[in-house]
Amino acid sequence: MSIPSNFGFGEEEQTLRDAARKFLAEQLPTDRLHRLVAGHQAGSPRWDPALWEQMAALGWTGVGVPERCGGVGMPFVAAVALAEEAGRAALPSPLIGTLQSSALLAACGNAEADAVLTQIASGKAVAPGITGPRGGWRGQDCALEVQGGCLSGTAHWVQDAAKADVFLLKARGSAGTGLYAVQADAPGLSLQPDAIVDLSRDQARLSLASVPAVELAAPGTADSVIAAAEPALFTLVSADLCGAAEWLLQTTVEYARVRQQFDRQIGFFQAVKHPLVDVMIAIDSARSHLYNAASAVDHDPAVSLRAAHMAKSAAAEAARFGASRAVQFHGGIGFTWECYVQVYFKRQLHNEALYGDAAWHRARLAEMLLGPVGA
Amino acid sequence: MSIPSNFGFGEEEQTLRDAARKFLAEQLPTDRLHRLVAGHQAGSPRWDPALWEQMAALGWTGVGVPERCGGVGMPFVAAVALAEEAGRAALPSPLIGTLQSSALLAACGNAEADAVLTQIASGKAVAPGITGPRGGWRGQDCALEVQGGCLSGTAHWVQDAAKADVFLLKARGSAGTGLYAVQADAPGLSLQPDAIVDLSRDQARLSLASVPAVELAAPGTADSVIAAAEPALFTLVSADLCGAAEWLLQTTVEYARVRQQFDRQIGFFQAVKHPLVDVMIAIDSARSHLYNAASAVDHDPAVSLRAAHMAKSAAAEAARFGASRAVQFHGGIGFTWECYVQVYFKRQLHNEALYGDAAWHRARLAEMLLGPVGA
Amino acid sequence: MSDSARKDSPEQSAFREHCRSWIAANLPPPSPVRLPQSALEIMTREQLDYLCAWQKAAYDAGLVGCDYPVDCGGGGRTDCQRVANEEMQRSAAPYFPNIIGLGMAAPTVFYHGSDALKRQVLPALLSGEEIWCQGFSEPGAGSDLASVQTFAERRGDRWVINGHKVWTSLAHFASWMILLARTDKSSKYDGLSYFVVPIRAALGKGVTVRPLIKMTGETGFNEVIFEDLEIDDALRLDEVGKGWTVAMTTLAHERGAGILVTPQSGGSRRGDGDAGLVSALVELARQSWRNGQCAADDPVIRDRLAQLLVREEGFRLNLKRARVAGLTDHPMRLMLQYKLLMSEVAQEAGRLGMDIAGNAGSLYVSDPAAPQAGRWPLAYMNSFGFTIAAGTSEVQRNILGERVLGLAKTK
Amino acid sequence: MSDSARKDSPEQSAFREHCRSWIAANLPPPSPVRLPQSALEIMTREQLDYLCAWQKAAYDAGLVGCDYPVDCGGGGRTDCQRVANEEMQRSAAPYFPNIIGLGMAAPTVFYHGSDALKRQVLPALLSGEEIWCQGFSEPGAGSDLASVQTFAERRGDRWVINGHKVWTSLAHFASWMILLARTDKSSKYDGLSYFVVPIRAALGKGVTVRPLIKMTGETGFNEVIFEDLEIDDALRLDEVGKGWTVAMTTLAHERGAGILVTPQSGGSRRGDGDAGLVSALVELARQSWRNGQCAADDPVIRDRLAQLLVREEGFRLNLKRARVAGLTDHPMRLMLQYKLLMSEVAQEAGRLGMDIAGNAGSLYVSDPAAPQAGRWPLAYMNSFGFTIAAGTSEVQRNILGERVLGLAKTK
Repeated sequence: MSIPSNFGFGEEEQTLRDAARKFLAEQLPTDRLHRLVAGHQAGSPRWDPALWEQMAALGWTGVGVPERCGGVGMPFVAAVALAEEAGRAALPSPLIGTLQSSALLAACGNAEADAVLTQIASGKAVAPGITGPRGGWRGQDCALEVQGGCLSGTAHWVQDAAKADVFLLKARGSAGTGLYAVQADAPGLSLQPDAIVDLSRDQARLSLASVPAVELAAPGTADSVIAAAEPALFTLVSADLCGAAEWLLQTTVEYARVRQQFDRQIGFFQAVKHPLVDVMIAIDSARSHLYNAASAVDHDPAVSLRAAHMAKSAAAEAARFGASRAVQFHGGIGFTWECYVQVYFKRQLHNEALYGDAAWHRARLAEMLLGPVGA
Repeated sequence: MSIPSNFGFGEEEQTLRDAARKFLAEQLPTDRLHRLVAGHQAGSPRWDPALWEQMAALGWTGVGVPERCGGVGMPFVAAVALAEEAGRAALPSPLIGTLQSSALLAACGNAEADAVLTQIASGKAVAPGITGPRGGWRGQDCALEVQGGCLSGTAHWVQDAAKADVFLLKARGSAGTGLYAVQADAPGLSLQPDAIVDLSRDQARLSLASVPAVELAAPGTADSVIAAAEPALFTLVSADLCGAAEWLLQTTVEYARVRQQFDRQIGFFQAVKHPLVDVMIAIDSARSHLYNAASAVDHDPAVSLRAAHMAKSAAAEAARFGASRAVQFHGGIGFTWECYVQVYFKRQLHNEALYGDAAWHRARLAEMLLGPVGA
Repeated sequence: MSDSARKDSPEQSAFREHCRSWIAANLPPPSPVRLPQSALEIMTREQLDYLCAWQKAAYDAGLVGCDYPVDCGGGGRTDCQRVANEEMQRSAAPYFPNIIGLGMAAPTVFYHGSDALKRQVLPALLSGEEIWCQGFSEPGAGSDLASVQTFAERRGDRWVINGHKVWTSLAHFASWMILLARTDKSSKYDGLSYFVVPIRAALGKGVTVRPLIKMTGETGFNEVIFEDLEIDDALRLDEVGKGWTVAMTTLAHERGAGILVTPQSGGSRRGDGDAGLVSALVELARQSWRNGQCAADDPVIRDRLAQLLVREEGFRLNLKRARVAGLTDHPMRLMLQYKLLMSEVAQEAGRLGMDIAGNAGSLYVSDPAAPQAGRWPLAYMNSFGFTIAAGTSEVQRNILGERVLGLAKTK
Repeated sequence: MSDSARKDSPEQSAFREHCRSWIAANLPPPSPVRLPQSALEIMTREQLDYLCAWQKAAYDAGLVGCDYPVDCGGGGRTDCQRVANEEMQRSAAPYFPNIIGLGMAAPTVFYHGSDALKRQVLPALLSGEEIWCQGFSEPGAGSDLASVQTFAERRGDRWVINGHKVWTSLAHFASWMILLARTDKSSKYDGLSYFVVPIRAALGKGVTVRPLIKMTGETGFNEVIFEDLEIDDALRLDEVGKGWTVAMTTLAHERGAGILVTPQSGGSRRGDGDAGLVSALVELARQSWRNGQCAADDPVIRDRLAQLLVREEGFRLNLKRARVAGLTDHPMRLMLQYKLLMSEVAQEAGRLGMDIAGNAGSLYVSDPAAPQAGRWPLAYMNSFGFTIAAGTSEVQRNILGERVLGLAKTK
């Protein structure tokens, strides 16, 4: 198998992407986004469930769900294109988690997983909760236990937990860790929201006391399921970062063309111009890696993990650099709550660390190149 | 003990430093240096032994040698000031190695070492050869053996070997490694010069076949002697780097004030101006660390290793950055053999790696901060 | 005898003894409310009251304004502020709240104000009884400060002020503002004049102060709007049209390159200052897990911590070296780097703190599980205040390239 | 079927078959002499002869200049050069020596030269029988190319040329030069005209070529001095005063942003090209010891190798993405990055190679113990040729900021 020369991004994918971009530009222009997430109404939900229903109706949730489960059955590169648009819009929604869940469920490959995929295709939001208290998603870093088909303990760092209908949780049994589906409204399950910097998402710790669960992967098999889904997990976060980084670049370039100091547009000054060029270069490399990784998931799984490590490390660096220059070059106004830049800036702080920051992914690449230290 | 507020750099040290700067500017202006090392006369020695004799006569070799051995007995900060001037002049000479040797000999602290110190005070050049084939200077990384008071094997990476009168060599005996003095003209010793990039020094591998040696540190004690001298070894190389980096900065600034493109001095452009400012900042941090480390050797040995690690890592980064910007901003001419910049550029390539590059010194600092990995 | 004491003059030596014994006996109790990272972020009256009480006590003991003349409320001493600062920074004392007054307004008034004005405003400034703020930046005048449009129109011996200042830290507590205003629209640099304005007295009567919210969610700075505010000509500093020259005195002191030593307390030994950055991060790394691995074992984190250590200590050693004539080449070379280095070290430290903490890095101040009380995301965001305000890092590099290296002026 | 073949037109498909079978049967033997890292560093006649023989053979087989018209010596095909390049780069073939001719002179002559001139010069250019060089830079005209002072004075239908060109790669082997010269001193950009000059025929008769020695100790580029050289007006490209426009065509192709595809051979599979950088460095790291530790175990080296991998592969993937309309925003955005990225990746690779090798890193090409034959210090030094020549990295960033991002022009 090999990656096609257009990364598998054909006419259908382009149509979907363009429609998504237009939809989000119309439905969630940045001023509306800012009011929604930074408007400071006490107790406001900071996202728009009605918009989510529209997105579900457009088939976004099930874009990668096989047709046998009622989904659209498009290649993974289409899901990545949607995630990139979500990043460009700093969209508060459970979309990324739901697309990640589709990848995990596809890796389970059984009737129970197909049932959840069918829920996704019908518009349900599913959030993965596979990261342990120490930030790892493989091995024994896990604070949930399974006994008699019920889960007890805590799940950490669950993204967009308050928006989810179903959770995919890793839990430890006597034979190792397995993967389970739990309904968000199941008795015995409660959410402790984390107070995070990012305004455009929510994060929570889940407490479970004997909550009934559906087994998706038997004890001892969670790691292999997660390993199979890792390239997709990483690539979807990379897409969010790439879309956001491009928004940050374009918004800052626009400001640098308008803002005058010393009787010149500030973009005249190489101290502004050259870093913005470097941001563009970083984004372009990240985007090229992004489509390559997405296409590898579709067409060449053997190289997809390596491609995804490259994509996440490039995207995290591009977004980090782009976000910091966006605030700096907006000057005093960029440092205020009212400036839209802050919403994107904070979302990237969160995205960067999610499923491993740039340095962690590079450490994995170094192992692929050189073997482990001391080898 | 604590480091004085003027780093122990008083009037005498300043007088010595200023005299050295003047002497080298007069005796080895850059055009003469370039002819000397880059003039391409076949078989030319690429250094000026007569100049070295003058320097010895001025007391530079014995600046830190105790008065009981005929030296000047100044504090280490004076030796560092001389090394910085040597770096500023890209001086081809065995001075740095001889000053390093003084530190090693002082750490030996016995009559045999004092005898070599007396030779130094009288103007002899001494080169350390303690680095093993794998680039380490502690432990078992050593290809020389001692037997019956004679050394056999090879010594690697000996700096300015062709200029030295005496070598200080590490050799392995049955009880561990010891330190030995060997005369450069001893029978059984031969030099294989390395072809190195740097034009302003020489480097060689020494082959020894039963060469008579004077024991300076008994087998099993070389590591502790070297450990005691490490802060001085690192700091002297840092001084060379700092002096050179300042020359590179000033030379490039001068060019940026003169060279016109687009009807402006190129220093007008922030793409030139700001990196030069960053070079200056890097140099200033490195110089502050340098004097602190030098003064720590004199006044607070307990913190001197940490200070020296900081000094070498800061100096290596400053010189690396300064040298690369010097070539880049000199443009086409900076890339030619005839441009003086190349001599300094190449010397820094060599200095950076000598006794550990910046990353290696930072790894040691990280161990001081955090303990070893896995601690 | 401490190293800094070694070269004291007899006056300094006696004064140092006084400072030490007074501080030992009069260190304030810990703050009953959580204090922000610097005086510029004071948000509540409780925070202010606690800090003002400390400044007043230190002033009354002669530790603030030691080198100002007695008739300006000072101590009339010679080069003793440095001594007081050393002793206060050695202690666990808090910082002073009147940071803009002490650091910028006082030296500016001292060098450019009339004798009457100095006697009028400096005593309550030094004691902290009257807080000061700075009215320089405007929506259209940031890096290009000389383009300020706030206009002061002369009417006899009065001036009528209209305009809009922004990023005015402490304005919500301030009695006075140092104001750079345009008095002539036909000339950019020569059309500026400099005033001190009693804004608190004029609240609601020509002056409106509105808080601006920072990206951190904190307030701390403000916009200040002038509508036909009248002030007396006696509040002008230096001549009409010399405002830019006066502002340069202010900015030189702000950048740490001024002649007068700013009274400073708190800092290096308190754990909140720069000296605490690396040790706090080391502590954090030992406690933090990233991707299932202890952050202290992560090689890239280790390298960045060592880099930060080298930068931070280099910065501190620069300040020491700047006072050794034989080891500096250009009189301003080190001091003009101060603000740039401080702000960029703070930015890297904040960023590194978030990276060390991994998933927990973006837990914010209101989350009880946030590592080190959410200090690092807060510090990272606030660091952009430092790299933007008071001359952006880009402007600082211009200044260094032009004034120290002698390169052609960019603008 | 290979991926690149998937979308071939019928003509391309048949041509691809031809290329494959011809290459398989006609790959030249390994060079009897060591070849430099690129054609710009050809130093000896032996190197040149070997490479010219390959270019001539490939030309005779129709693999060079496929898309040029038949009467210009081309193959008269449509979009087939890309196919030939893909097949040649897949093979172990060497590169072409006439790199300036193929990449810059040919498209410039094709778009701006008279039909007679095209027929005169292009066949021997494409076959490699006549080597070309580029006469743009001068001692006073580097980044500011439009300030060239070499003057061409009109005398009837002849021009008399006087001036001094520098950094002229391949001039010591070249038959022809593309020359940017001033024809009017009263106008900067509109005072330039563009010529092709038969320099080899004029050696000693108005043209002097002198080698310049690079910091590496290698020659490879030259200075070329014109003293009253007369050439015919028929050798002019486009109109008098349009030289800057013509030069833009040359530079667009040099930067990889031109319309015509440059014939290219060698590269990715040979181990000397970019693709080989990371794997060569990995190999080096496994063999190298730094401070007593294997370089492959050094965490900072590991991180930098991974960074280089990401940059290098990102660069390569950019080239692929640039051809997918739906995944690019601005037509020039990716292609205009080409030169900047290539040169900076090469610089970091050279530097990293030296760092990996530790003490052995500065052993140079003539030392038999130098790791990988001293490749890395040589590559590091030569990389400054890339970041300086053909528009410095600083100029490249201006171009990207202005043409792609639409920011105000700096100069």
